[in-house]
Amino acid sequence: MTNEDIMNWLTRTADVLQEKRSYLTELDSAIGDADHGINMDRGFSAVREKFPAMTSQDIAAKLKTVGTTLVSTVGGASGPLYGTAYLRAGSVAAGKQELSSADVIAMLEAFLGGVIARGKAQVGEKTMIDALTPALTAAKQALSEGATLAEITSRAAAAAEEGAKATIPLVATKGRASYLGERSAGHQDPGATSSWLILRSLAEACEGKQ
Amino acid sequence: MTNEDIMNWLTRTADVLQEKRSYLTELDSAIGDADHGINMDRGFSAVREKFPAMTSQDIAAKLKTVGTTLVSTVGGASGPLYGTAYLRAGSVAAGKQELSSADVIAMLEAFLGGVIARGKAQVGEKTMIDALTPALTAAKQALSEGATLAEITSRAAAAAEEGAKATIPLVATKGRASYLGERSAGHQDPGATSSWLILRSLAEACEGKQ
Amino acid sequence: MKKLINKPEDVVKEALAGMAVAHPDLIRVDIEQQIIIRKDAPIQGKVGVISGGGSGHEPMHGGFVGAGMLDAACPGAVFTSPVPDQMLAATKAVNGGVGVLHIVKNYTGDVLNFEMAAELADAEGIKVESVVTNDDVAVQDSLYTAGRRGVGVTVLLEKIVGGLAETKAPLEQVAELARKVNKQGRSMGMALTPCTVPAAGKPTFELGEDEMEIGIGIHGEPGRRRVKLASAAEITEMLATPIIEDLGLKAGDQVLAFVNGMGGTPLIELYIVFDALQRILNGKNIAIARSLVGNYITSLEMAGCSITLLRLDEELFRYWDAPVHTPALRWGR
Amino acid sequence: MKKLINKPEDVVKEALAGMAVAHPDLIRVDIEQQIIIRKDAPIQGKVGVISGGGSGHEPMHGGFVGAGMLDAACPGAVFTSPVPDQMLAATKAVNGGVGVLHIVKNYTGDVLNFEMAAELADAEGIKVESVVTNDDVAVQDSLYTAGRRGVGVTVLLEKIVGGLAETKAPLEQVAELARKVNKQGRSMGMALTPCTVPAAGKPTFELGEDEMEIGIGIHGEPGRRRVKLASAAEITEMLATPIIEDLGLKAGDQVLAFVNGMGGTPLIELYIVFDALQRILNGKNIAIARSLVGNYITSLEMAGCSITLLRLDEELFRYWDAPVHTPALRWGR
Ligand SMILES: Nc1ncnc2c1ncn2[C@@H]1O[C@H](COP(=O)(O)OP(=O)(O)O)[C@@H](O)[C@H]1O
Ligand SMILES: Nc1ncnc2c1ncn2[C@@H]1O[C@H](COP(=O)(O)OP(=O)(O)O)[C@@H](O)[C@H]1O
Ligand SMILES: [Mg+2]
Ligand SMILES: [Mg+2]
Ligand SMILES: [Mg+2]
Ligand SMILES: [Mg+2]
Repeated sequence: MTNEDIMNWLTRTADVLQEKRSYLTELDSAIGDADHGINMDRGFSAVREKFPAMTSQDIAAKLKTVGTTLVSTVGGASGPLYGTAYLRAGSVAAGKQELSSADVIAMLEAFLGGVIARGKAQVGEKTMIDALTPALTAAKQALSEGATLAEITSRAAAAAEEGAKATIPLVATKGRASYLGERSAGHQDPGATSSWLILRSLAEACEGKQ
Repeated sequence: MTNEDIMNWLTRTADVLQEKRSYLTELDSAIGDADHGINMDRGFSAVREKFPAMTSQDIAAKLKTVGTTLVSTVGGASGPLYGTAYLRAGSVAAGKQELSSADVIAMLEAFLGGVIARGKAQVGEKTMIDALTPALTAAKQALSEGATLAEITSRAAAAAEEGAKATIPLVATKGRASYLGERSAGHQDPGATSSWLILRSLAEACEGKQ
Repeated sequence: MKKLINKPEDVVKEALAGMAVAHPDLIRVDIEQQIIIRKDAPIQGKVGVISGGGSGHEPMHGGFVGAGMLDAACPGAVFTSPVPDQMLAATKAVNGGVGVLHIVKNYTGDVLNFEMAAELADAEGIKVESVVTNDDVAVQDSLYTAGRRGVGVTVLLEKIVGGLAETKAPLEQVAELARKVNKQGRSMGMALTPCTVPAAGKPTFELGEDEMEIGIGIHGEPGRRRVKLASAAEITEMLATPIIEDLGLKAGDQVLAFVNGMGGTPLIELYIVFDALQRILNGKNIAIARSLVGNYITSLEMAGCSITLLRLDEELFRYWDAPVHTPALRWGR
Repeated sequence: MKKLINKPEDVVKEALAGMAVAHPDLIRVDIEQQIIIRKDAPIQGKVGVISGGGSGHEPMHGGFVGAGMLDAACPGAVFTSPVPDQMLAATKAVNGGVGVLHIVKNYTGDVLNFEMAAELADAEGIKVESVVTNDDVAVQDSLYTAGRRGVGVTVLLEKIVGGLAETKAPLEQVAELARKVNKQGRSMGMALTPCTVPAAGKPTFELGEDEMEIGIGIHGEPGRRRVKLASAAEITEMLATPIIEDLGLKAGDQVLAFVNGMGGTPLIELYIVFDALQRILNGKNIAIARSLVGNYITSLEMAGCSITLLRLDEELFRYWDAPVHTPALRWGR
């Protein structure tokens, strides 16, 4: 993944989060406080405003800019969670002008690690982690099978989608949805869904990449 | 009209105002504050509670009890208006054990006079007066034609009903409905309607009377 | 009808019982007679200041009973003027020997009942002065109406006049200040939604999702006109302009700006209206010298707001700033 | 969506602009950074007390900034925790050299953002203590949830802790009192109607004409269970019983009883709930020694209420009664 591909990823992410703003908010309305789409769009709109200033930055700096921007503009649970995720992803990319498939997977691992470190949640608690964890596993599996970067990221995105959908029957035990207890079952987690959209954008940015 | 007929009138009035409570409130909801039926029912329910104590009273005392009870329990515009009306009607009956047709008409005149003295309204302002005034005129006309008390009161009630209905196109210039300006047109005045019901009860109490 | 009530007919009495236990340091409540009385009333040598009106406008008037404001309040049934008996009992309870001021909002019911009460008080030898508030510019011509309604200015008047009464000023002076405050203030209100009188059980009017009522009073009644929903800035303009014109406010004037919620509108929106109002006044070089933002004279759960502007002078500043200690309004001590 | 707003994205900033003009004697407002600061902050030698959270809960927290309560508040977007930058800026603005207390309601977003802010403040050499409120008994088991939510107790805690901070007590003592207040208070809330987040444009949930939600938080979310509409007395019982049990209140205890409106419920109904509450407490010989009734921690225009009971002791009495002078809470001077 080149610096340009990263930019492509971020642009696609900002686009899809804007497009899915109402959808994510509606998901959050069912089991949360009806702001996840608004939050993510606010954050990535702020990131978008930084695009011009980011052109001269290397991959690590770009990801860190995204992280600090999200922390400074999103608020809510998702701000610190995704903010920390991008900051950690940036650390892994430090000094690299291009990311190999292994680097991308390391970046994903750091991304997920950031969410876990900040939010202290585990798989099955109906959070972002339920999309990011299977995505990382799928990516690693694909790498071990010698897949291309395009395949790795698209299998990661597919696993994230499945993971997000698999949150539907879960009873939340972390975040705001946990207050609903049993009533949280039957609804897809908004954070897991935005995680999937972020990974889908990654896969799109990596289309055709070896 | 005997003392017993007066009691009959008051009982019927209390009954009909209870029965028409929602109807009067709905009329008031269109051009007022949605309480006229509630007010009248509260007042005449309080009067009803005094019925046992009233049995030994003469006609004048009975009417005065109704007046003071309405003043003490109704509030709003209708409390002082009807309260004063019954108090004045009582004054006219002072010392009488039975009311002749002329006495009944004098009582009605005093009743209307009380409303006018208190509320300073004129015919055509979309108030109680628009039912009471034609009723008095009709009663006088009937008396001059030598009608029975039953006919006098039933023609008065009919004129009151017509008067109440004739308030529909009027633009209110007194009371709460006047705040609506032109928008008050097209609705029947609640106070004129309760005045009609009071007179209809009177006619019922005078049925068959010479 | 979704309300936190028990039986509709018990609403006023139960709320009074709640008030009594919530504010024993400030007021005492006669639940039977339906009167809220300042804890230390009557105060010898002080003019008693009372008001009253239908319930459903809380905190007005009961929430304004206490040091520096009202000596007593008489709540009627919801949206229904109280009866003369209550007003007479309140008048007697707060009479400190130098007379009692009746603050009456201009509605036929309130005026007639207070009139009867004043007659009764007079018969008992208590000097009473009555002041009628009529500040609502939505009601234009008193030839064709029962006259302008008394709305937001009533709150400001009760505070200012209560401040003067606290100095043991004579009844005539207290009444005179009341009339002056009424003359210097104007209001106008609007509704986004109707409200439901508990005993009636259904909304006082119906309103489409994209409609609002301009020029409402405080009794859940529809307003002067129904118009399309507009922005806070536009609504504020619709309310403020007639007030500014009617009061003849001009550059250099100092006003008290009062943005009042009708009961169901959240505070954050009232501050947005206040912001819009200050832009308008700023643009005309009219200075907001004092302000009040919140739910003070309400129509049950109605969503909407009213704006009141009061021209201030040295005397009004002094008694507005004077200490007040009531359930709903407090400062200065 | 019927609201007195202009553009949804301008709601918070415009409301802040309104607050700034409405209360220049008490607060100053940094509209860009979205911070409300006590007018005379920082006060040398005094612990700075700050809080923050999503907007839409007004008057909390901005309305509680002023002498004797908060030194600063950071409002986020509606129902969304503010960001660490705001909290850091507020922390710096109120640091009088002896450290700053962060009062954090227990929501993942609030906790995480305040956590990051504390790290940043620490890096700048400012001593920060954080206290998390978690008084909502509707959320039962912290093994299966993000823990109890911080609700009504937050208001009482801010007042009481602000009172102690005013005496220039050291940070540790201030934080300790905060933890004690949190431990001695419990709350539970209910909704008759949902509310609408301006940016979302539609109600947060749907509710039938004869249904209500029991065990709601303050973010327009549905509650623990949906039940048939009930009387004020029954609703009060549903809310008070779990609180009384969880706090282990017993005969002879003295409490502060707080009946809070969710924003769209008229005051008259809150007093009816207060009356029902006092009957229940009376029946158990639990004394209401202090009380608070009104809209203090709200969910936009949601209709409904919450009840908070706080067990009082000599220390809590002292700092509850201490003078406070903020836009929304005032007494004692
Ligand atoms: N402790 C946690 N760890 C990981 N993800 C979490 C945690 N708590 C909440 N989330 C995620 O955050 C999402 C909600 O984000 P958002 O709506 O923006 O914040 P808030 O809940 O503060 O309104 C949830 O759908 C969930 O996926
Ligand atoms: N000045 C007046 N003179 C005569 N009748 C009046 C006057 N003002 C109002 N009314 C009558 O009172 C009725 C309203 O009574 P009610 O609803 O009980 O009182 P309120 O208007 O105080 O709520 C009106 O329909 C009208 O007929
Ligand atoms: Mg959310
Ligand atoms: Mg009426
Ligand atoms: Mg009425
Ligand atoms: Mg949120």
